[in-house]
Amino acid sequence: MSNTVLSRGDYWFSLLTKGAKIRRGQCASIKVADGDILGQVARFIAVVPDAKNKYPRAAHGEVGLLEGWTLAQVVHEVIESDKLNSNKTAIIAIIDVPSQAYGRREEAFGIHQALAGAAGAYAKARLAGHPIVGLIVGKAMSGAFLAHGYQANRLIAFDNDEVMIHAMGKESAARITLRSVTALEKLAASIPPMAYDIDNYNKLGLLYKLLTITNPDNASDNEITLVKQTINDAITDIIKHGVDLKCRLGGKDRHTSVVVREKMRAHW
Amino acid sequence: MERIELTYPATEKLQHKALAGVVGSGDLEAMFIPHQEKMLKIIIKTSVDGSKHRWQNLFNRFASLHALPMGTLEINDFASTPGVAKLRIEQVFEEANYA
Amino acid sequence: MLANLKSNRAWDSRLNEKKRRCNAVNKLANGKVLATDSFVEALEKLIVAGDRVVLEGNNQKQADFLARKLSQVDPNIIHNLHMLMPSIGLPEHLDIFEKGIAKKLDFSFSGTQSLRISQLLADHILEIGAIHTYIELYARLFVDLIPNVALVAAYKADRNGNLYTGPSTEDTPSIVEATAFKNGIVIAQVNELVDDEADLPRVDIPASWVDFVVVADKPFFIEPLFTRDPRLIKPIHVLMGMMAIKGIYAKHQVKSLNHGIGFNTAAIELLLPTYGEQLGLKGKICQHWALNPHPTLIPAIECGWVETVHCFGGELGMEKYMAARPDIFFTGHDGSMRSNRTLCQLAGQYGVDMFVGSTLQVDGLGNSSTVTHGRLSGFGGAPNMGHDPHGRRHATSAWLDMMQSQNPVDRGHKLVVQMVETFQAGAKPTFVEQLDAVEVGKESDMPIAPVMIYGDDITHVLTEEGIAYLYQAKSLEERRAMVAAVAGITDIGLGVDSKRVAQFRKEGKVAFPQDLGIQPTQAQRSLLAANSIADLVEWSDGLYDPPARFKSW
Amino acid sequence: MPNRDMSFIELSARERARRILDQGSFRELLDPFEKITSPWLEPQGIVPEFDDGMVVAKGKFNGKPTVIIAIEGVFQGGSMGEVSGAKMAAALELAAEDNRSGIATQALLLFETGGVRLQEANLGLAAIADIHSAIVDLRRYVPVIGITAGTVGCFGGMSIAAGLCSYLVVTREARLGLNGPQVIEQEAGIEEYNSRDRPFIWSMTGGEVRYKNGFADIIVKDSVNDVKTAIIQCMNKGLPDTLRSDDYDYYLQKLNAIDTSKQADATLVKNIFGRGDRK
Repeated sequence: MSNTVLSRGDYWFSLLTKGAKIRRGQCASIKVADGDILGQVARFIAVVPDAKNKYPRAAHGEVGLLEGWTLAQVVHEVIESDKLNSNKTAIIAIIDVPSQAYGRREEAFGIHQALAGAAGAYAKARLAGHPIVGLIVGKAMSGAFLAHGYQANRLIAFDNDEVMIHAMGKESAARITLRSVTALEKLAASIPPMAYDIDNYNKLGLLYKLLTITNPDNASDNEITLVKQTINDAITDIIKHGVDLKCRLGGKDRHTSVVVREKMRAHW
Repeated sequence: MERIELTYPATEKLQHKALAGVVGSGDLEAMFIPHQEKMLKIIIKTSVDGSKHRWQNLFNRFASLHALPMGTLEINDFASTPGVAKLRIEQVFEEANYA
Repeated sequence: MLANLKSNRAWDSRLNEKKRRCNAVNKLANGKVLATDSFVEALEKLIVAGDRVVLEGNNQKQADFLARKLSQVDPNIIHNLHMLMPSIGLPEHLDIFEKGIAKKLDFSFSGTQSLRISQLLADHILEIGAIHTYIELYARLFVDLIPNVALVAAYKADRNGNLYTGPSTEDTPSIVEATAFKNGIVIAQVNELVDDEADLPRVDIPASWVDFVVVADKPFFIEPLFTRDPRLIKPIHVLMGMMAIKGIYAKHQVKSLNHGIGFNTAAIELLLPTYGEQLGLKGKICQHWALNPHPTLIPAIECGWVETVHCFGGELGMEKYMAARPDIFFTGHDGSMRSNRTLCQLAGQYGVDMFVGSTLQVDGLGNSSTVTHGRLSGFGGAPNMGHDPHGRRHATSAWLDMMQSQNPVDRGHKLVVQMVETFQAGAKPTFVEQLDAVEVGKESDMPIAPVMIYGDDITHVLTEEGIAYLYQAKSLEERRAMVAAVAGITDIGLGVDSKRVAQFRKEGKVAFPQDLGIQPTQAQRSLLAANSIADLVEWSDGLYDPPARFKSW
Repeated sequence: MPNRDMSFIELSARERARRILDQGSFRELLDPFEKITSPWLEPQGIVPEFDDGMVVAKGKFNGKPTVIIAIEGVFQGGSMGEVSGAKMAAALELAAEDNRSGIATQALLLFETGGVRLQEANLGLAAIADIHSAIVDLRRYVPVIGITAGTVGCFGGMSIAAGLCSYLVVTREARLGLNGPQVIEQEAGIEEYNSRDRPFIWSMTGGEVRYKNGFADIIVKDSVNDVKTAIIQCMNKGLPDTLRSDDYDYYLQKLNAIDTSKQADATLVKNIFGRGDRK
């Protein structure tokens, strides 16, 4: 990863968008490009750090007010431009988001609404038939992940120590649940949904593929091809299986979610 | 958390299943489901460890003052006091009677 | 003659000493007004090592600026003070001891600082004279604990030293009187200085009793100690409140009373306009109160239950409401309420028929205490209200109702009610074989155990299980059995035979809710006249302005 | 005397649902007697609840087929676990299916939640994503109406769900925000956000400012009847012309115009977002 690269998310955005058309004019923390993935037309979107962010609590790659609404904007653009097309552009969300932005302005100006803008836009795009693939290359935390990635039809993650998916950072989670960080880590080891690592997350059945990339900050050509191929496979799979999120319900550690749905349908 | 099971002879026939309370701090939920056997089976899950003796005393006392209903009583307890627990148990039995 | 026995001592040494000290601060004062920034220096001249210093502070208002400044004086100049403090509620109160400025302490109540007092005592950093009730301590200010210096708090002063203490007058008159008229020095911290008496709403303490005033760097600290959020009242409090109203208030026709702090009594206050109304009790009970301005009393006042309320102190947020209800509260010509702790304690002791309070521990005979291991919390005012004053001579129907013998010189008895759940949160039994206070007393070398209310003063114990009418007990043994009958499944409660309990119920010595015609399952929060602080504001037509920490909008 | 029929805030989730639906029409699905409890709490030594803190009921509202999904704020702070989350998601998904097959089932969501249940972290988060998806699906056919009354309020991923609703009804005791005050204070410091300063918290996220600043559509008193009236108003409006969550042009223009060199206070927020017609 060279010095001009802002983050791992930025690095993978660059790798996947070589030759693509870069969208300009939006806030610097949202990168957008239109190109293709092994021939499949796609819009690529990443959230990246912007040290000079107008909203300082969102300077490190967090999803803040501008990021949330900008995601909404750039996703809506795709929906709008493909409105009359039956072949829908794919959307590739490159996910490396340490958290949502925590701050006074954020709450007061409605960050929840900004993230609803983003999540809602992705969901609308998916329901409109756009294949959406989330590529988790780093952190996918909490509200940030809900806004950028969790509405994807398929999630692909790298099997790597720095890849982390969770509802809350360890320190805050410990404080809120009145546990020590050590106690939290101990519990996380035996309770898969509590875990911070990607292997345990994989047991929940939420991932389409877990890819081994030796060094995600400096990938080999073969690895880059593998990632592209996997994304392309995912798009094919989506087109075959439809727009909903049912594919996430197969995990053995998410079995109860299936039972609840079956019973709810039976009683409905 | 501790799981406690108790059984008492019972004679009262209550018609309905019933639920009272919520699992919130200092409170509990109590669920009663009637059956035909002449006993009251009690299953308690409580956040307070080492409280079996107190629950036994509570139901011994309850049994000495009331005829117990035939059925299963399940309690999810979040550190309620015996006073609150008794109130919820009375409530669930009353609802099972009239619901 | 006996001329040789006549002392030739000087008779005005205290007066001369006072003059000397006052002269010493001439340069730091503008008339009676001491400068805020050089105030520590002034204190070092006005107080002398070994002085008795009374520092105002109680359940509610605190002379916190003066406490802070006293903790900043040089211990080489001022040390060995003997502090007289109604309440120890601030960290600075104990810093004074830790820094060696003071050594001995006579006090009445210590809420938040009770753990630290225990530690300082164990480390011999402070000595305790005695733990008092409020009026007991004020009484001694006129006998053997006469202060050299009084440090008090007021809202406003004029340049002559007239003080406006308003709704928070509280202890100030008693403390100032004991000091001023025995040639001690009276220093008042004020939130605001005005030029002229005409700029004060009214004069609560006349200027001639006050030697110095100082403008505090921020308004005095005041704790809204008597505000209970109705949201936190639980069905079990409602049940106990219903039992109290029907089984005690109505049964004995209690017209005048005092309530302690707590959710049980808050529930009663909020049940009067609803459950009390259903029982047709309006105008028959609860008309006259010696009570802090509890916000939860607003609905009962608005519904016409309450005739009068005299207050120990103020309560944050209640000022405008009280001013708008001068028929109910004691207010000055300016419209604002005037409290007086000493007089209200006396009212609560002699003037009312009933005290209802709560506690942490009750023993088999009904003795109770809030002192538990490691905590020297003191008593405050509860024991004054929570006892039968033998000096009482006027009769009321409730008082006479407690008479049990046909003895021609028998007298009535004040109703003293302990209202407790059988277990505290965390499964701690309220009823215990021996109060922790007994051990604590021994560990702290106290001559007597710190008992809050003695069992022989208690007429009723009310728990969620039932009411024990202890005034009917024929013997100590029977009293013990009656307490046990309502002590639920605590060890004390398990110690009584169920046949005996049945007999008590038959004789009316013990009543379970069912015996009173109360179904426990009727006890729901919807019976409360207000469910939230917002409801109380609405009841008050917007006059009640709750402190920020109680607002959720 | 407080002028109201019956407090809404006082009611449990089940009672809220029962009293909103037309009398006698309440039918609970996966009720507590089904005992579908959280599989994750007991292994962590935490007492479960028989309904996992989520009440789903079908019935009629104003004569129309309705599903009401009510979170019980008392149990684990109304947090979303696997079961409670799946109950909400499943009900919304089935309501959307109803609409696709010609039954105009409408949905009412009663939010009383701190967001993800941290003891079931990633499954709670996944369930919330499903809920977001289902709201977006269903709101194409019928208005999805969210209500947050208090005392818990609506936080975390569920505040995003509230932001996705067609309409949102609040009381002044409600709070609506992404991050809980404690967490913001922990992450950003007390200067930024003092979690103990209640007036401040309400001046940023309370129901009244959310309404006045356009983040909610109707503010009601704490009254069952007023809540019902507000729901009828929303239903009568039908599908909104512009969903709040689609209004990126409006919000981006506002957010870009703000001078962020100084910290925000309630007045500044009002000056930027305040709706003139909402006093």
